[in-house]
Amino acid sequence: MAKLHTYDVLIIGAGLAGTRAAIELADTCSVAVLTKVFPTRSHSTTAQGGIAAALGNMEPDSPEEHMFDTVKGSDYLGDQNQIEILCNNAIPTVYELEHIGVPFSRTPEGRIAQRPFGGHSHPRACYAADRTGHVILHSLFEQSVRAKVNYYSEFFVTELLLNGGTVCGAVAADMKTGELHIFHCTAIMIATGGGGRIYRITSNAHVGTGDGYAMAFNAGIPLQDMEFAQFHPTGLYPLGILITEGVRGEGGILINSEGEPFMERYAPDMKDLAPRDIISRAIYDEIAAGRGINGKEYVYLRIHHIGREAILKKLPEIYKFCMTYVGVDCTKDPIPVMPTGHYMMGGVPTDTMGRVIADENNTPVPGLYAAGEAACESVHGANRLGCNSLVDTVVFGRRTGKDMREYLAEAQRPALPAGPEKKTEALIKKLLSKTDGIRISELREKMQGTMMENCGAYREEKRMQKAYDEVRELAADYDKIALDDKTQQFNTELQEALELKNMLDFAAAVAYSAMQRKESRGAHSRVDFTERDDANFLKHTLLFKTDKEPHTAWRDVVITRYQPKERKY
Amino acid sequence: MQKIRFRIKRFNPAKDRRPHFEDFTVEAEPETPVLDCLHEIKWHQDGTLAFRRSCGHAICGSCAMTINGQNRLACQTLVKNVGKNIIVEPLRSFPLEKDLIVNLDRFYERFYSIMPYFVNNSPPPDTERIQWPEDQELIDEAASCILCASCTSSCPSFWADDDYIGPSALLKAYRFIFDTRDQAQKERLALINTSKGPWKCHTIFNCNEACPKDIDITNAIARLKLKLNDL
Amino acid sequence: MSDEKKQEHTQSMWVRNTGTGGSRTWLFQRLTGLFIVLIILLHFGINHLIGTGEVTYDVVANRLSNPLWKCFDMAFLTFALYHGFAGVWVVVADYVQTNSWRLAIYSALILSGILLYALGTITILGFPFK
Amino acid sequence: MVSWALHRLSGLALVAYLCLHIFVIHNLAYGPERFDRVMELLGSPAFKLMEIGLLGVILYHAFNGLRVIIIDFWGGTKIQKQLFWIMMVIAAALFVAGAAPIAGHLLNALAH
Repeated sequence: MAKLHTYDVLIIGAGLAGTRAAIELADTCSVAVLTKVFPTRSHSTTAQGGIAAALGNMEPDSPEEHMFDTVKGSDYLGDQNQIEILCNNAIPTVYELEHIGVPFSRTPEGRIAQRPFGGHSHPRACYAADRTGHVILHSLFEQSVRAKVNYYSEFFVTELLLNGGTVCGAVAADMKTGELHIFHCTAIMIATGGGGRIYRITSNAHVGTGDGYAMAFNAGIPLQDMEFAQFHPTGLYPLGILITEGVRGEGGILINSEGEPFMERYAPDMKDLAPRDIISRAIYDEIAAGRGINGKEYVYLRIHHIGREAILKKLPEIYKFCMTYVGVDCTKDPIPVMPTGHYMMGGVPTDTMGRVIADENNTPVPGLYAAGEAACESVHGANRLGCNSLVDTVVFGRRTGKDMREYLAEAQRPALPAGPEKKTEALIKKLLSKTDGIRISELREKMQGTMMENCGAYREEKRMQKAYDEVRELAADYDKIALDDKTQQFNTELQEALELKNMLDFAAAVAYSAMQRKESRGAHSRVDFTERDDANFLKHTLLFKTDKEPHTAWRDVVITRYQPKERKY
Repeated sequence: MQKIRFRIKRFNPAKDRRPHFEDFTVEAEPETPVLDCLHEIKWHQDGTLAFRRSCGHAICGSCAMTINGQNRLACQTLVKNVGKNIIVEPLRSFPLEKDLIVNLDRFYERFYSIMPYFVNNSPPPDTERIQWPEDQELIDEAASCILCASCTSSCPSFWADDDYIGPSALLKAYRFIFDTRDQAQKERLALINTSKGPWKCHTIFNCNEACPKDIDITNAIARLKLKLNDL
Repeated sequence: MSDEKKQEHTQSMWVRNTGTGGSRTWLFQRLTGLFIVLIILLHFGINHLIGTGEVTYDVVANRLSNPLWKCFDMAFLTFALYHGFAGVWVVVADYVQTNSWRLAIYSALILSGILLYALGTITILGFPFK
Repeated sequence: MVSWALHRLSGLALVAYLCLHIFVIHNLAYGPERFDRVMELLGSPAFKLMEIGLLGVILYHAFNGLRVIIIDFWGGTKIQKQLFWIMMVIAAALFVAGAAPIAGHLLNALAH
């Protein structure tokens, strides 16, 4: 019999968005934060370069310029009302983070230091060396300890529970004991982060398996703009570990095998600080043209000209990565880099207060919220600018918390459906009972391979179809997997199996959404439709799960201030 | 590619009464991280192998374990750093849960015990609080701690007495006590000034040698000792 | 925390709260250490480099009849005994985690410390013995 | 860690020696004959050899202790290993200087 817990609010995920919302709620209602890893192990901690806010500490800057840069960066697909909220709230949010102790690097005047970042017209990335996400997550986690937030660490949520379209709880497995727990609650926040692990080469943590996407999708919630998967231009070759854009922010230059700083050709104005989609494609183009280093699939990132001292002070982690993983002393030699799967712009669609919406008419799902990479408030549109995601998580994490509090004042806790844990119980029982079958790694590797080859940075119809078909086949093969580990305590193999199921579910959604969008926009770049098509596709894709093919609907883009224009850098 | 021999300490609470070693062979490049080798074993040889991991590049602090006798992050340790015969064990001095997973409750309790959060109750200014770069640098290194527990697990004082607050939590205390913006210095100093506090640090340096982020933990504890003596 | 654990917790409170003593103990250990190094170098230098290294009743008697030497030796005795016993105290605090054992050892330490100090003091200050 | 372990062990040995030393010197209270008899015993080659050992233990404990004090008060954690060897070189020099006369006495005593 599963254990029952009752709370006002359930937050799934303890990264920046979840933790921030938890702090907002802790003093007024009962909150449980469920996380499959200890909170500080969340993927937010890996963010390196900075958090965007137009503080203007280095040169004059304004939220309006931040907004314009973000709209342009999103290839005009971002909802401008949301982007305005983001950019206006960015400044108080960063100050608030500073007030709760985040140890930002400082200017000689003692203010928060800022560095240039891709697609931003001013130095806007507030940073703490190259571990910005790490210090912010730790500071927020520490404040949540102060606020006495209840954490359920190493709990894996398998299912959202809805009662007549209203949220009422979730089922989770305690990985330590293998027991199932039912959480009965009034409101739920999905803050599970992204799912870059569907790609073979990714900067994402092993935990980045898009559990939230699958959870919502399977509960009948649509996924929005899933076709937009960002590839970060500078992953360390060959592992894909992220080399922050901050390297280029501090003056780093990309060069090809001929020693040419090639970004001058692709983005004459912003060069190496152009948005990520453009640079990633440029690197792929250089490699395709045979100008990869030694004919291989990487280019060089040169940083040694800014001097050893500056590198050690501002980019200490990067220096260490390069030394550890590829034996390159980046104070002397160039760093080998290649694009790496990085960020899902799409996700669970939400409105301005983080409420999850159920359809193209913006009807909210009562009690369901989402924020961070798991959500698609659509501040990033078709392409996210660097250091906008950190600010996104904290701004919308807080707004979500605020709105949940208001929701709780009026909402009733709906009854749980009968036998809520049965489905999960049956799934786990089936997984544990099979003795002969294929390994999970086999399916996972095939999925990661096909997604990388056929649904990566450059796309075309038949390859996407191939990716979709293959993922669907793999999903059908899921029934054939057998686990070595049949025990209850810390069955990490079982957890991987559940994660694989989630990934297969939403990887198909990524490929399917991508096929629907017959244009090139932002990170979604098609060789068969090379132009942006505002007449037909200036709108968000909404994908619904059905018994057969997913159902696609379209949602209007909110345009308030900036009309779409050609995107040049 | 070369053959790497792994001896891994195994313990399954559902089956075993005590831990034992099991051998595996993995094909790996010299540059392959040990974590990837463990994945190779888990994914292709024996799915029952249990260990924690998350980010894969030395910032989340999940995969701290004892590799060839030293506490390291599996993701940051390459095969060429540790040779062709690799012995992997769970972190010592914490209760064993399963294989390479240990129970870190004790470790986190110590962390919670030192008021591990920033306190400044005076009304904040409209912008940031001013902090000079040299003041920020005082805590910069300490703030890069990833709570991997390598240091605490390597400390002989902690081996002997796990009531000891331990290097990790003391480093966290240092991070706040030496933050020029924090106002709870006195309370925090009082919390650590017990017989289980920094006086249990005997300048052994195991923590510094174990720290995967190269943090000078011993120095932080020494500064705390001086501070507690008003020196 | 379970009741059983709570009980265990209170039981070990004494163990928790006695031990390395705190900031002053730490500081004194370092200061006395420094003094002892100086004294011991002097002691060694005088006995073995300047002196013949032979220790006979006459040599010692000659020295201990000098009040300055008496002071020197008293300082040596005090610092060395303190430093040594404080050191043992810390070692015990590290390795002995049961109440009864710790109580016994600490009592023994205090007792033998006082005895030794008395004995040493009698030797130095009581000389010449009449 | 080795430096610390040796420091502890040498410290414990020195406490034991100190206790013994206080007892032995207390023989002064029993008059010259008894004291000199005890001292003669302690002047035997075996004890002289032990005295050289004692000197080594004292010097190790003293100079590693000084290293700890330097680290505690003035930093130097980053060069603690170098500091250890510097201290050991000084201790070794003093050991030679201190052990030579004792060894000399010892050889003299053995020659006679």
